[in-house]
Amino acid sequence: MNEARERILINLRQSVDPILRIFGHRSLPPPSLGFALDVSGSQPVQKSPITYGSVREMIDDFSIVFGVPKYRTSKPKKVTRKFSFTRLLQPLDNLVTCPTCSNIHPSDTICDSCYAKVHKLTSEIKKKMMQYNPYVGEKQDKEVYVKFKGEPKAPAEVVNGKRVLEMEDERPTWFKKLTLKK
Amino acid sequence: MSAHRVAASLPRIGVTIGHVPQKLKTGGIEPSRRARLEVLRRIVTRTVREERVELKWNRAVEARPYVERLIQLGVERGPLDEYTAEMMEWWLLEKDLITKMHEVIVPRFQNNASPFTSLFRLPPQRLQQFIQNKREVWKRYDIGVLEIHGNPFPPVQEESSEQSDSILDILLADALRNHQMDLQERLNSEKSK
Amino acid sequence: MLRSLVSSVTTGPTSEWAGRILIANSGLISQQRGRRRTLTPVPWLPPVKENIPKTGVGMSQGTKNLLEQVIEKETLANSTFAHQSSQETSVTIGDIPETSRRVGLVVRKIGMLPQWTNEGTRILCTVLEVNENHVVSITSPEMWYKSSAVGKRKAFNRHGPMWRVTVGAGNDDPTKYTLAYRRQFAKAGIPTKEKLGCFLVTEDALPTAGQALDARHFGVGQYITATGKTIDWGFQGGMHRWGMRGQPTRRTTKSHRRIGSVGSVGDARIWPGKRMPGHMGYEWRTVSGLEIVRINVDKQVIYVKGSVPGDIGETLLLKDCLQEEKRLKSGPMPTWAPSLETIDEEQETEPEEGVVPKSLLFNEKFSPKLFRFTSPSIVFTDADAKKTAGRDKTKAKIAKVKK
Amino acid sequence: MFRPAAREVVRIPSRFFSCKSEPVRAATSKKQATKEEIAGLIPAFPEIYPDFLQSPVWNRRNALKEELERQDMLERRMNIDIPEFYVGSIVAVTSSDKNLGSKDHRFVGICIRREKEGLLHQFTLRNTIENIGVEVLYDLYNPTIKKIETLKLEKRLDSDLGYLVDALPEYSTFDFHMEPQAHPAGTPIPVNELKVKLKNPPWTRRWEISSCRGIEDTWTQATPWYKRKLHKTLVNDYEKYDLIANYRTSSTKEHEIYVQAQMQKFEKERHAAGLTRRRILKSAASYK
Repeated sequence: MNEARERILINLRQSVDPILRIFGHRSLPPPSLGFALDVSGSQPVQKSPITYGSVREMIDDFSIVFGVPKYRTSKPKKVTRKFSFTRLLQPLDNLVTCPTCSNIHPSDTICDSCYAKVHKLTSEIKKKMMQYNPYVGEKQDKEVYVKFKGEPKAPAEVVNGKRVLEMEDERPTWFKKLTLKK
Repeated sequence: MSAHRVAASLPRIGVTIGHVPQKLKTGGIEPSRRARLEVLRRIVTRTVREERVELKWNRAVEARPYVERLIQLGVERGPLDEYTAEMMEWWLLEKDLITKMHEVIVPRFQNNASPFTSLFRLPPQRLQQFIQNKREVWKRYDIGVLEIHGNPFPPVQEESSEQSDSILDILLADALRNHQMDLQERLNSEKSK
Repeated sequence: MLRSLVSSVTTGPTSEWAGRILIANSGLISQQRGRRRTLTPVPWLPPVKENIPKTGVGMSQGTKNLLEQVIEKETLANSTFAHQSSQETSVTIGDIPETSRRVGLVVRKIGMLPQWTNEGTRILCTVLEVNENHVVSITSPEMWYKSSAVGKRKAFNRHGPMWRVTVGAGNDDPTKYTLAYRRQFAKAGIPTKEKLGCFLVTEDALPTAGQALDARHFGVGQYITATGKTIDWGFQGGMHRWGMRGQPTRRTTKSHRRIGSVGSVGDARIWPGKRMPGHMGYEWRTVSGLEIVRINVDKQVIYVKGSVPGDIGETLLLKDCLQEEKRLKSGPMPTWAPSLETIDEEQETEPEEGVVPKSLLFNEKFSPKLFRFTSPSIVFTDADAKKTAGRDKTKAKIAKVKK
Repeated sequence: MFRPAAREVVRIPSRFFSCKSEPVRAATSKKQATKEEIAGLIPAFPEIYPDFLQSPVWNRRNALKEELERQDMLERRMNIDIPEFYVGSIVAVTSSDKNLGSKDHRFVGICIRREKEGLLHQFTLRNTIENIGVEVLYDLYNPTIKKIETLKLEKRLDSDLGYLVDALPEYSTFDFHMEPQAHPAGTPIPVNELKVKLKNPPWTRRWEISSCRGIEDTWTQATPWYKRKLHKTLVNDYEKYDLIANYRTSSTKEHEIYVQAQMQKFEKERHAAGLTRRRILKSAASYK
């Protein structure tokens, strides 16, 4: 506890001393260092505006304001506070491995590496989907049929009035023929 | 004396709806119920435009019932209904999406019941937000993938194989069958007593 | 020093009951010393359901269905076994002595609806559902005294030795609970219960462990006591929580609902127990003297006149009313059992024309003063009018000439 | 005192949203039996039988309680013929009163409000007697009511005619001895598009900002003071666009189909038992 108070004293002295020199014209004899004694042997209240002979007096005056710990924190409590982050973090207990790409992910989510592939292809198809010229009156008013490079032309009844998107690259192996979910 | 057509009530929404509406905030609008509706409006518009979107997880959860309800209005009452037209006009910011809704999305679900959309959750992503005088600021995102069924994109998740061949599963099934037989005997003996 | 002494006294577990002064008269909002809402949950509540990661193990859909079937069959076997065991218990309909206390029921409040009396006045009734109550365990006063702090106060109180009877309500999926919690039901041979409730029962009215309790445990026209947690209002201010009057809307800046001054200058502190804003509601409260007007036996539902503490869907403990003039004089001791069913059956009157046959209606018991919806509208006679016409208030009261 | 969103909240979940995030793809399920398959369904069920709807408070929608309540309501409807009437129809109610002895009390008036669900259902009749406006609130299922007749079956533009209080008295005066006008069965219910003229302000409510369609132009009559305050008033007309807030309080098709099936079953039982020939589930518009 005392070394904390000493540190405050040193910091304050470095910042406050120059100010004292400026307006503290008359420096009172520095009172004895015993902190507790100071409080009991206090001189009668001076009428003149408060000027602090030294930093020590200033701290004594304001010490009522500082919060002070009531009890001594024990060693184990201090150590736990500083180094117990291992205990604060709970181990994840709902991890599963993805059956296709054996990547570990939480049980209530999808596997992100699988989704990355899907995401890439989806954004390509989206880019194609968005390429239409609204000013010429083209609208997104027809279903979309995705045709990859090297695939035969889709039969009429599948396409029937759909908008065919030509993709540059091959159909990836994991993306089976789109079965229309009805 | 005109007799206005009676609007039949809509079926149940087959999607989980949070007990308490979330307070969604966005820049520019002072956070209020109005701001929440504006955020949802933008999300619904984007979902209808792209049919599969990635959003913040809590926003995806909040917006999903609204997309479902819009599709339900289109399916149950059709484009001519006054209430449906008003809602579509307000909820879809880009007006050409109203034609897309009535021509493309609603015909898909003519004889399907409510869950028209699916919602998947991605594992939490840790993305670098920005670098502030040599200190990288990372942010943790919970991302949800909201999609309308029948879209042309590759499926997010294949149908999981039914039969899991883990040993525990086989043992568990066997133990359960034995326990079931014991219970059956106990019940029969009780009845006979 | 004083403050720490006071706080340690009130926060100790034993003292939370001692500090509780409940004045149950109508208008006065009585204030409770000490802690009103114990942070530790009531001992008989099931532990918080741990999130057992079901999907962690690769259980296929087939095994999951099989598991559900087995659980259903097990619950069926347990309840039939418990039902049969309660056949043999000796049950009599006798008069209940002054000192004896019967076991109660754990019910769920499912709503409120109006009923009407034969005079046409409306009664707002609370509908309480008795959802598969079974007696879970019975502890003798000595065991209870030794085992628990609550027992030290309640086992041997001024009303004599009291047995603790735990009653469970609502069958639930056992996979949600820990083995420790399920063990008490396996011991009693009954399905796993979602809600538990405890009752103080005297020796002469003790049921047997595993016995099924029925809504006919209480009779129609009898008075009961309902205990439950009140509606949770959350953090509320002084006006709503304590009924303070607040400040005027005009001529005050930023204080219309504030609690105003909190004490006098001289004290230089705030007295403990000062009424201030804070968490309101979700505390145990008892309402006694509620009359039962109707019991639906098929659906195990009790209609109680008046309101009970708690929100819809919350659990309540129903006991016999102990107020002197409303005490139950005679009833099924120790509790209702199927063996009594044959006695209650009134003689079967052949249905005259126009009366709805029993097969179409629920098996219900009505209070005589309650209007039955199967009968036509109420028609009053001139006699009713005369009876109510009391003194004509407009005329002056003249002294009667004494003959 | 506003309960913190407890009006429709059962229990606030620990996480802010309670959606279970199982990754299983939502199964597309077939549409249930369409309307035609279940015979005798009434499309306008919520308007004809508002008392059979579920409570707007989500917490109070308990199946068991609704079933018991419906049993009482249907029993009551076997003993008294409750006709079809809407807000805006002219209705006559004869009821007995303890203080009147054997005499009956008959009141004729326009129905201005129908509120609450189940046995609590209430409707308000309004009439002007000796140019004093009188509004009588009746419990629909009160056993002292002996007879309810619909003298004129029609609808108005609004579902709540609360503004008749501030309207000219001629709009709410109806003759007690008015003979009933029969509604031709099978024809749709007429909608009276009458626009009511209000008295001079001060009014009981600020009708100039309410969205009532059945009032003559209120803006010209509104006082300048309120007009100046208008821009400060909290105008939340955007709330009608909140689809899910509307969904939380409105009724669902499945519930209506279930209730109508229950009513048909009840009716069939009573007819089979030969107790009565009265029909409960009926609608003037689609009367076959």
